[in-house]
Amino acid sequence: MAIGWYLVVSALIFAIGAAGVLVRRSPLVILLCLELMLNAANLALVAFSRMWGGEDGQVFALIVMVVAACEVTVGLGLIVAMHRRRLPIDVDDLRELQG
Amino acid sequence: MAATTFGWLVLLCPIVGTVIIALGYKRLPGRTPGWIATAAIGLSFVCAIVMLVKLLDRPEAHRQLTSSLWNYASSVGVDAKLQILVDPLSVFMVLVVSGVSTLIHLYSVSYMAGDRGYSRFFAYLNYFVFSMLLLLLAGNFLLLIVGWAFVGAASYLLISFWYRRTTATRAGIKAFVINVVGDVGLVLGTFFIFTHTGTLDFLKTFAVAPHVFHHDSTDLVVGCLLLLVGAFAKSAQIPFHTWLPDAMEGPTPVSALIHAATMVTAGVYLIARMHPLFELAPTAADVGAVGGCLTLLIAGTIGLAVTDIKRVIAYSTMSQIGYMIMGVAAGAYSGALFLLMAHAFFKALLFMAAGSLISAMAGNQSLDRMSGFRRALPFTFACFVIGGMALSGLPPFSGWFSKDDILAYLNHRGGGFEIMGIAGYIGAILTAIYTFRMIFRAFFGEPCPEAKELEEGHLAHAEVPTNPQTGEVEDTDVGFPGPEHHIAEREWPMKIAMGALAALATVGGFLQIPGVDDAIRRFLAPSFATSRLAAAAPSTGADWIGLVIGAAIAVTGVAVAYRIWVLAPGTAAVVRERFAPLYRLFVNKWYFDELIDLAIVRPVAWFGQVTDTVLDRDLTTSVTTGGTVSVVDALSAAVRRAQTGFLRYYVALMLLGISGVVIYFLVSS
Amino acid sequence: MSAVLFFIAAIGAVTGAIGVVMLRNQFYSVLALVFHLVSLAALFLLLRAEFVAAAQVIVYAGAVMVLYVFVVAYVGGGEEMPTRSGLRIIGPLLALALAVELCVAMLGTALKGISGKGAPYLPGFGTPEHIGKLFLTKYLFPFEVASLLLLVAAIGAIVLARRRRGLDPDEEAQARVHRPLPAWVGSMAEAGGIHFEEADGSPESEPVRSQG
Amino acid sequence: MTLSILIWLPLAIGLVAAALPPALVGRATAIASVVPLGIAISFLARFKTGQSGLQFVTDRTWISAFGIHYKLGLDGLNVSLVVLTTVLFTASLVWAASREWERPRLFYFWLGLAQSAVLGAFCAQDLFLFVAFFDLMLIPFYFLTGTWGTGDRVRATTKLVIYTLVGSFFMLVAAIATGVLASSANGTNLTFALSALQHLPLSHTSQDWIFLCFAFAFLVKMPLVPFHGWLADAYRSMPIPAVAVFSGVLSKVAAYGFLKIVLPLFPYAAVHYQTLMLLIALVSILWATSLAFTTTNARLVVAYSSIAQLGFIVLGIFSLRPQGGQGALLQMLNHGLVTAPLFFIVAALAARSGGSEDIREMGGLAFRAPVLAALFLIVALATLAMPGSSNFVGEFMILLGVFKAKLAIAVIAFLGVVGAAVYSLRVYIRTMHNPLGPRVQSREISWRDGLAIVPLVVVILALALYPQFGLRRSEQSLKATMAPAEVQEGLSPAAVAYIGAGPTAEYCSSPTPGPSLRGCTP
Repeated sequence: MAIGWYLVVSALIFAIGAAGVLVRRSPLVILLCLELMLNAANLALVAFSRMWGGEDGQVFALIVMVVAACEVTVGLGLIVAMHRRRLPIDVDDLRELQG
Repeated sequence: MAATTFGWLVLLCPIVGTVIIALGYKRLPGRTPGWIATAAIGLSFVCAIVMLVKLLDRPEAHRQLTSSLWNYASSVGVDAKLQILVDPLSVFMVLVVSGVSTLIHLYSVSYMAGDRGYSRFFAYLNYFVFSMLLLLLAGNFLLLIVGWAFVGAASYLLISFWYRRTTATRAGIKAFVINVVGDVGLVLGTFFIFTHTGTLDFLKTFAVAPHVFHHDSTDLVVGCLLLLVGAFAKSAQIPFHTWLPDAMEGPTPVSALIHAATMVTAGVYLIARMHPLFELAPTAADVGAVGGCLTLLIAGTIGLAVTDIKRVIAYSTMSQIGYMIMGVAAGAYSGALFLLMAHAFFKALLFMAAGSLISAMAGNQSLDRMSGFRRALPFTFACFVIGGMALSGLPPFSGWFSKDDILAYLNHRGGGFEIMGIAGYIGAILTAIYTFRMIFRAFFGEPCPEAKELEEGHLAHAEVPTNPQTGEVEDTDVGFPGPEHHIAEREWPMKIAMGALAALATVGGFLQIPGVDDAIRRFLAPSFATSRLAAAAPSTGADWIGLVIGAAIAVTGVAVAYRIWVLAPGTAAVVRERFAPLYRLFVNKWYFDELIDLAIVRPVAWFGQVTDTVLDRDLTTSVTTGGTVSVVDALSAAVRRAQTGFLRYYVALMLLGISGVVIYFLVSS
Repeated sequence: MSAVLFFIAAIGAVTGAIGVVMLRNQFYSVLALVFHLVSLAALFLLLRAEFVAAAQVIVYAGAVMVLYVFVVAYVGGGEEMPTRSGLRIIGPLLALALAVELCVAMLGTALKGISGKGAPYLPGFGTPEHIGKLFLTKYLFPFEVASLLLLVAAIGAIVLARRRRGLDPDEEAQARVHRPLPAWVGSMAEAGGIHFEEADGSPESEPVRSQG
Repeated sequence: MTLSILIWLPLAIGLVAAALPPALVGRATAIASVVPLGIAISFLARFKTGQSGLQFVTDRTWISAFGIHYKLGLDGLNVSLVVLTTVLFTASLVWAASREWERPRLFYFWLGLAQSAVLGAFCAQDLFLFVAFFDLMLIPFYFLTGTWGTGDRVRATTKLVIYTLVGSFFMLVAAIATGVLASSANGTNLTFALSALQHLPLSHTSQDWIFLCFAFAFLVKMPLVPFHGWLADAYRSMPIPAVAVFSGVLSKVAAYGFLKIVLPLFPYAAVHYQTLMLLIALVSILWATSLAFTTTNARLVVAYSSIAQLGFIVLGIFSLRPQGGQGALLQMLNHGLVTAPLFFIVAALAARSGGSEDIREMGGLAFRAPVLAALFLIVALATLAMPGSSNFVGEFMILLGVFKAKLAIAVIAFLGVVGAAVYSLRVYIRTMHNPLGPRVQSREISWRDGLAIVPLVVVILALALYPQFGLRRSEQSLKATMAPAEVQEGLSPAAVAYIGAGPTAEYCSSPTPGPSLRGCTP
């Protein structure tokens, strides 16, 4: 299969993830959608790595995974903390950054 | 050691005294500060005598010495060093100042003994003497201005010495501000001269001046007029005189030292020092002479009307300095400086005697309350009479020789100066009348209760101390009027000081008897060697004619006073009724205070108010600053509105941005 | 064969992704993501990235997703309210636009390699050995930084989710609202926002207390 | 020992002290601040008088793409100001250390940052570096005022920060324009080094607008009328140590900027706008003086007197005569030295009159506090530039310069001298003298406060005896910095020599600098 197809899939997944971030209100699902977008990027990285025959892209993909894992940990920690404090778990209700 | 070394020592002694007293204010017991201060000034006087001897050792042509310690401000064309000038003029003045100061310090040791601010008083007083000596010894314009301002500051501090009195603090600030006006005149005058001569050094300036200024050139005349502003402000000449009567709020020794004997004569010294410039700018000199002449007349008339004994003497000081200024501006340098010396003696004496009198009255200064102190205070009475006779110019006291020397010179010079001479004689009559008015009212007649008590050996004390000006109850925390007060009859330091001054006032005139010794003129001659006017002195015969006329006038004045206040005591009231408007003019001091208030103080206050409210609060704060801030505020509010706090909006905006960037690249490729 | 596998995996990945976004129940969303991740791992394998694929399955689909499941279970994945705002329509449109743009970009690209099957395959490409060597030689620094990041994240998560002892949730919420700082401390926002001294009428104290 | 150490040491001290227990931070910082003071004095001691060039230069490329250098150096203009900065910061820290502050670590950290920024601004020899430090100065004061201020501190801080930032914005634009225009017009590489820019003349029109931008920024910072709207609120709100250094040195940075940057780089515009600047300065003097007459807040009197003093300084600078410039430099030193103790004294007065800074509630304080009264008197007399103080020498030379340039303006400016006497003494009398105020408790100054005030007063007295201290080192640098404007004005043919010589050339110092200013060819 041509590399271009992989990239198309990556673009589609990225767009779907982005749409998810836009329409969903639960921070948990938004985190999931972020995962989608990160994975789309990973796919593109790996595809390019295949294209050039270098393994650097894969290394990058792995590091992206590490970052994603960290993000998940902290994000989920936040959600748990919010739940403990009985704050609404809804991004539209969390508006303290309002100017 | 050279004469200049002693010049520096003359300056060093009083400042060391100040520092010792100031730092030891907590530890020095009893009258120690007073003795330290007196010793410091006494040492200074001794050094001054040594300086004189050293100077006299030198040939006449080499009696102008300078010495500098270090560069004071010497950069980009300004060449001020810490430099003193020792010449006969400054030595003469230093001797007078340090000598009289020593005696007045001695007097104060007792007079101020009951005051809680004893240390402070002597620290200030020593500082004043230092400043005055600095003024006299200064070798360039900058140091002269420094000394000039220092004496002003010392005068301020001592006028408001009893600082809980609002009248005292008000008088202090008034004196200071008018003196600052004088400083400004001096500085501006210096600028006018400096821009042409390019040097601040006195001797260099005088050497260069004839080459860079042509006769009566505008800049020089303006410069000299501005110097005159300085001189007039310091010497309380019209129209800068209003501070001097108010300055009598200070303790009496201060009035004697600063506001009679030394500081107020600085203007005379200034004109004498600057005589090469004034002789090049005769217009300015003439203005000075006229100013002095007006002052001596106006002050004399006011002296006739006021009843506060210290203020009468103050107006008399103004009037006498008027004589000096008139003389020194017209060219009678030695006469004016001679009067300066004699005046220092007899005016200090008068103030001291008045101080003794005021102490006997428990702080009251009104002539209306005093009478018949002749028997109660015999020593004070004797001193007062000697001082009064010297002031009135009765022969053979010092005032007679000196004042009439000036008037003889004026008449000799002729022209407009002759009119001034005649005005001087009118002033002399007034002087004799108001002087003996004081003597007759305070010492003659029926003894007042305080005098009676004193005759029985009790010194009067006020039950509740009140401010004689306003009648407010005094705050005695700061020492005034103190738990005790002292009169000359019971305190030997006061007695010695007054006795010495009385002797000097009596014999001081013999220093310069026309045709006999002429000591002062000959001593000062090197300082005025280049002067055209000093050389044109009247002949000995003319001098003696002037002296005889002066004596006659003084005797007439005394006789008039005797007629009015002793022979027919009601006369004064009758005269007052007859010339009511004139009397009101005199007693209100020719309305100078009111005029200044109307012309300067109120407009300034009004301007301040307007600046504060309209210009500052409305215009600047709200329009310029407020405007800028609100523009920024509005912009930031617009940006802030975009910050909705909805996370997903931010994401949407981000995506929009990414799409935009991608489109841009797609289109551009 | 690879084309078939690719289509199966690609359709699986896209379907999983759509599932994550569309499913109402958060628990199902997580499961959809697991499905998506596994499909993606297959795509990685097709791209000869063995190690990445393995890590994807083990670390991602295995460990991380378990964490998600726990949290969903703890928080109680209730139904969320549908979005009312215009983003419900604009959001997908924006995403679509982005996808189209990206596809257009790929179609119009000048990169030749995109239409090819990639570089010739060398034995050992994408094996753990190669990747490990890269990590310990060329990418040692990013590797160490990534480790540090993981550590920090782990500690951060513990701190965030820790139960504060002594404070009942209610009490804590109360304290958060009703404990304004004194007037002279705190940031400007606090000073601007809370004017408690006016509220209870106590005079504002002097900030600087002289000792002398 | 390079200048970098001097500049960054205060920040380092602030950071290190933050690790200490809160109770010790203040004292530790105050003691440690003696080190930068000592370093600054050692620079002063090693400074070679009689040269106009830079000394102790540090020059590294910072951002090579834009030709921006990290270039520091001392010359006659800034050497004494650097010492002044360290002196005032040490005094302020000593004063602050005897008091308790909320969040002391942050407080002292911000003060340390402020000192670093001010020192950097004084030492910077690269236009861009100067702008960076100039803006950095604002940040600590934003927090110092906002967090530890009194009264309506939020409003005051907002006003201060926004207004001065707008000024800084103009300066940034002007600075970039200077570098870009100068190098493109002369076909050289982009550079911001002041020494290089001096030899790249700008066209008259660009000089004009760039001058106005710089002038706006500096006048806001000083501030002068009519840009002083932020001053009253900010000075009233700032904590005392902050306001002491703000008024003492930050305003001087702006005045120094005029001398260091504006006059040599934009000589045409300086001459073109000379009258305007003189008038602004003159109006400031009169305006601030009359405000100081009427206000009853002791701290505001000091604040307004600062405006008037800065008016004099600008007057001296824009007289475009060396006398005026020398006077202005000396006056910067003097004003810094008097204004800081004045603020400390105002705080002491307020502590003795029930916390109020209103002079109507004070009075009669001198009785049990003779030392405090004496210190106040000395400082007040120095403030009103009584002859005998170094301030007087400064004012004398400023007015002499203006007198030579514009006689009428000098004559009117003298009103400010008289006014200064009135308002200074008014405050002194109404606090120290007069009948006792209602809530006044007269007590002697504490030795801790004395530790901050007395050394400053000693320095004031020492300078009064030897004002040449402030004039000696700066003479050659000042002549060099004034020379372009003088030539522009067609005044002094001798000044041409200063321009002809390169920036590194040494100028022989004439032993007797008379009015005939002899330039010497290298």
